[in-house]
Amino acid sequence: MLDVTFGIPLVVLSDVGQAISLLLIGGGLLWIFIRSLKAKEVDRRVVFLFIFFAVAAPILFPITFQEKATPIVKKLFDKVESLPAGSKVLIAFDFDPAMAPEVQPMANAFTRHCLVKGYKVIFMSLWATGQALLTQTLERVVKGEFPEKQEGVDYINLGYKAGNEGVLNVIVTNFRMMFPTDVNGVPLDSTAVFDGIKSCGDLDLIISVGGGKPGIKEWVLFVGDRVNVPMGAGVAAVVAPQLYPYYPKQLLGLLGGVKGAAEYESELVKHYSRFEHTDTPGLRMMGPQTLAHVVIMAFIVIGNISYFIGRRRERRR
Amino acid sequence: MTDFDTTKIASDSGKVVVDPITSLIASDRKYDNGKSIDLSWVPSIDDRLVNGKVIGYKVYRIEDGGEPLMIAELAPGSNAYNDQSVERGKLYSYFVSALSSSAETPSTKTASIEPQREWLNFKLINVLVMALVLGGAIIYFIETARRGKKLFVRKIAGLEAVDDAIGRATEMGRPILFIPGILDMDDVQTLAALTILGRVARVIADYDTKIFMPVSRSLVMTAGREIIKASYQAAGRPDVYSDDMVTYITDEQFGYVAAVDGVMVREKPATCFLLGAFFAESLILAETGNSVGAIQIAGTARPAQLPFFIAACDFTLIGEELFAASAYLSGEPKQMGSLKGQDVGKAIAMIAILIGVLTVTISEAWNVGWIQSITTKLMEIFSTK
Amino acid sequence: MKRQIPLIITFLIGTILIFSFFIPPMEKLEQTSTLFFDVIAVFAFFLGGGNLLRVHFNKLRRRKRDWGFSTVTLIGFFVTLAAGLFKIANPGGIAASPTTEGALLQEIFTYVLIPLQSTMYALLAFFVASASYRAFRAKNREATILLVAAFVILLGRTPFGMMLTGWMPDSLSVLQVPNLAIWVMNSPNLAGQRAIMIGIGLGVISMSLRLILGIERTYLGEEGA
Amino acid sequence: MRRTTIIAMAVVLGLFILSWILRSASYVTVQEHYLIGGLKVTFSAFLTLAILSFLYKDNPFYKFAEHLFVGVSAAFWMSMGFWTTIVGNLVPRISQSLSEFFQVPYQPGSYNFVYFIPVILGIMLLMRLSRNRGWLARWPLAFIVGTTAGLNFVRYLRSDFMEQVSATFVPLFVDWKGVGYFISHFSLSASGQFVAIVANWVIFLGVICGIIYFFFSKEHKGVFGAASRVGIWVLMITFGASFGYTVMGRISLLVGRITFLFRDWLGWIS
Repeated sequence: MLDVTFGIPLVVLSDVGQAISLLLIGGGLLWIFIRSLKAKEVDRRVVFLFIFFAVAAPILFPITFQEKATPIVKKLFDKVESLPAGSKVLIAFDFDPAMAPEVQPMANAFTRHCLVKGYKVIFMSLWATGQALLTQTLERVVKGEFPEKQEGVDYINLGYKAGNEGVLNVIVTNFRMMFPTDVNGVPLDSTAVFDGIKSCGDLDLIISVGGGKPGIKEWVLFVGDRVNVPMGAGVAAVVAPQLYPYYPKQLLGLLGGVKGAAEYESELVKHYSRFEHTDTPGLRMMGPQTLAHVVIMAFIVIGNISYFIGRRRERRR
Repeated sequence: MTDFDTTKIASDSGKVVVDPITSLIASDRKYDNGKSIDLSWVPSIDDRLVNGKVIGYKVYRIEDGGEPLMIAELAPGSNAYNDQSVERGKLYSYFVSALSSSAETPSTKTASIEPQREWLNFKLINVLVMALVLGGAIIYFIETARRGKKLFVRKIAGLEAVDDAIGRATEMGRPILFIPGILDMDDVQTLAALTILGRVARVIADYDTKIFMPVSRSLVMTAGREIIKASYQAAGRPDVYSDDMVTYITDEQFGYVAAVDGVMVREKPATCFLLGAFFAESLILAETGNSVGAIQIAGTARPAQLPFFIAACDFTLIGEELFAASAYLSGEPKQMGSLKGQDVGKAIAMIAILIGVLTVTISEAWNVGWIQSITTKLMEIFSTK
Repeated sequence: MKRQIPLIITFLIGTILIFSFFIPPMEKLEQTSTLFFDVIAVFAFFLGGGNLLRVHFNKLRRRKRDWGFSTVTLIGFFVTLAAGLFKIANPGGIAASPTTEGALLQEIFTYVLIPLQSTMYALLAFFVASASYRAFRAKNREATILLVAAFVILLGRTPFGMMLTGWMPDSLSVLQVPNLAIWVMNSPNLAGQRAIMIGIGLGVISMSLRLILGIERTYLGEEGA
Repeated sequence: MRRTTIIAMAVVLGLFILSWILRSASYVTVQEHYLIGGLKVTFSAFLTLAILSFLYKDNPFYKFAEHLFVGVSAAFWMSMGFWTTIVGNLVPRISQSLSEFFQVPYQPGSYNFVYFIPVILGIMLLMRLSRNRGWLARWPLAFIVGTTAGLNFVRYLRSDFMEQVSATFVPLFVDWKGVGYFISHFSLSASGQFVAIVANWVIFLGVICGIIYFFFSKEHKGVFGAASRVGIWVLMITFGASFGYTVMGRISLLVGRITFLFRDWLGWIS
């Protein structure tokens, strides 16, 4: 894609586009609000146009909102932030391509955070289809953004193992029995990452990213509850409510859906200037979501105003 | 057959030898079709979380005195296994060996056992009892009603509106659209919708209003045609009925919706019935129907779609009301009796919840033994896992 | 005879299946009957296809309104049917899945059905908005409760929820909108869902019983007895 | 009027042909001809816009998309049903030679003759197409209704009734350590004791009142009426909450479609 359109730098064009679209949406809502004060209803097509615009504009000119992390996200972020350098963190990619748009941004954000803090990261997956997505993250995030990090020294990819919770049941006492080598066939004993790690109990933090079974619940039941290792998680929005009961005792924190990803990303950008220009898909997807939610809420309010004014007028008559 | 030579493995020096598992018991899985055997044992004393030497277990099976066959590898800490690959009429015995990093220690063999099948699943006896209680209550009240006892049934808002809605369509000279959900005859909601169709079609035939029923399953089409035809016959005007009143569109969810939306904006029905099993299309249909100014009576038992109907339709039958509707509309004593029977179920549920919550609360806060046993009993009655 | 036999069939099948649930040796019956249904459903597809053809050929012949579009339906139908039944351009031949990558049926699926399906589905975003504007009005107490609950959840899903209430200390954190949203989902929402489910369970039980006993027989085109 | 419609349609079609040419020009792939690739994407975009145009009003483009959708999807499901069920499940059980023809593994069994039952019922169903044998279609209907009723009776009893009842046995005092502890540790923290206790009270009373709302055979008056009113309030919170919760998913669908238009078709974003 060109950096310049009609001689105008794209950054400027994007800012102008954002400004214009926000003005249009804001002005339009104001117009409808004034109409509603006169108890006039707007045509549903106008409503349609608004929602289309509220979704399309932030896709064309990415608008990001300042996300303030909710406690449930902030606690996990702070935990990752506060570990000493060289800590050992396991990140599990327990999801498939269908769930990936929602949860992979979280996995990437966790990965960035751990690598920038200089932790030793262990990647693995309980889902056969998760391994390909894990490879994507390794190529783009780990190798692409942190070329100085060495496989085996700073991070290791254990890949996928069949057996669902059975895998967890083994690694909770012994990693090497389930994973004699990493995904490339390198024995764990010869890697620096696994120096001093025998079982999950030797880790400093476990983060599971997923949304199905096996997933976070299995990690909590089979690992988190058995050995005393702090756990965090990122999950698809649909299953998030079922996992809230584990917070804050069994899960330090939880990222739910696109919004959770966006909150974590915004914390990351706030703390580390090096991520200012990295892609933040969570925040990016929150743009259309937030604008659309705002427009819908505005419509609820406006609809009620015109309803009440209309009713009062009728009463007067 | 050859036994595993335990002595040999054990005597090999330099190997880590662990203690065998003990108390291995093989027992037939109760209340099944004779297809599974349960094993349980006490893990090796070397199987510990800290400094444990056992790295896993292997389960071996001997079928009709033949060669041992390894059937499962288990993680350390395991103390049970369920073998589901057995057949009736054969004898099986088992042994389990504990694995160290370099050696394998087998246990003693179990006695031979043949999987048995049972004729009644006693684990589900509570479901059976509950089925008999509820079924009995329903049948009892149907019988009571049949003997002429008058039974009270409360108003159901959406159904009070049915006659008005049909009358309105007649006055306006516009058709009535009946959408029985998008699932097939194998869903009870579709059947409930069709029984309501039976009553609605009767009124429509009397009023001489046009009805159109696009469906997404051809079995539903077949049933819909039978029902409407019978209604017109009962109203004494079989000549007015035509098969075109009920049309199959397509099985594809959104293809069906696209076509029904088209029908709505082109035919501008005065009344839409949206009754049955609906998914994401609920709101698309309801909003389009609303935009052409139709009165809409909706009903579904799918909790996820109820909010959309409640928001966008004039009347909504919530959950159970959909099933009660046909009884209510018919006003027949037998049907009313079944509603009364349902209420017995609700009373049982409420009493059980009341007692359950009380005893759970008391035993959670103050730990009283006999109250705890009530909780356990109640859980046994209502829990089916 | 025409009316009795169907009722007997319903009664017999229904009772047998209820009992098979409790009797282990009958456990295969449930799977078998599901397979039976699947097979009948395929015949139903053919019945549906036959009816579809009849409707659209009728439209064409009688030059009814929009008859021209019926040709679109018919062409789409025959092309897809041929592509599917004869596995046209399927790289794997007769043994391969009908939707193997590269097969004509798969191409039709990707470039015709998917855009149609997902756009139809996406219309929901628009209708959610119009329903919010039109229908979420505080007309009475019930409607107001619905509206407030929806508003809290909506607000909790945007950054503004946290911006407005994030200042609250931990000792009041349940009042922070995102937490409140979670609480509403987990507590009153759960209670409502459960009450609906218990009701539905009983409704289905009694409906099934009426069908099996032949009290409810409208589906056969008869007034209830 | 008629003329303007035709002109408008021609203009739209012209634009799409233009877009096809432009799209093809920028189409890079080795697997297929660039004109075909361009056509596929342009046609998808055309169908997308045709459906969206329904939001404005009914129009010939929507009618085209709708009619195409109906024809294609009906045939699609027919062929999928044929291959997965008839060839996949039925043929291997009833005929060896057909199994060989379709290259599916034959599964002989002594009770396989029962699989002719659904075939016979299916043929009876097709009798619906005939004028005077139509009543035979009631047999398969009766069979399916019987199956549905039988299977659902126990299934719903178990999971929608009994399991839901036992899941409601919640303690009304969570982590109870006495009144003193409760008061001294009182807080409105989201993870605090008080909030958890209120949650359980709401679940308990909400379920009871909700059930009372569904009571049909007793007039909703007095205490019973009050409880039933609370019940409908709880249901309304449920509906409001599910509505609000679903919005995010619905918007995502639109994001997906608009991204397709902007990225795959127009190439405006990368």
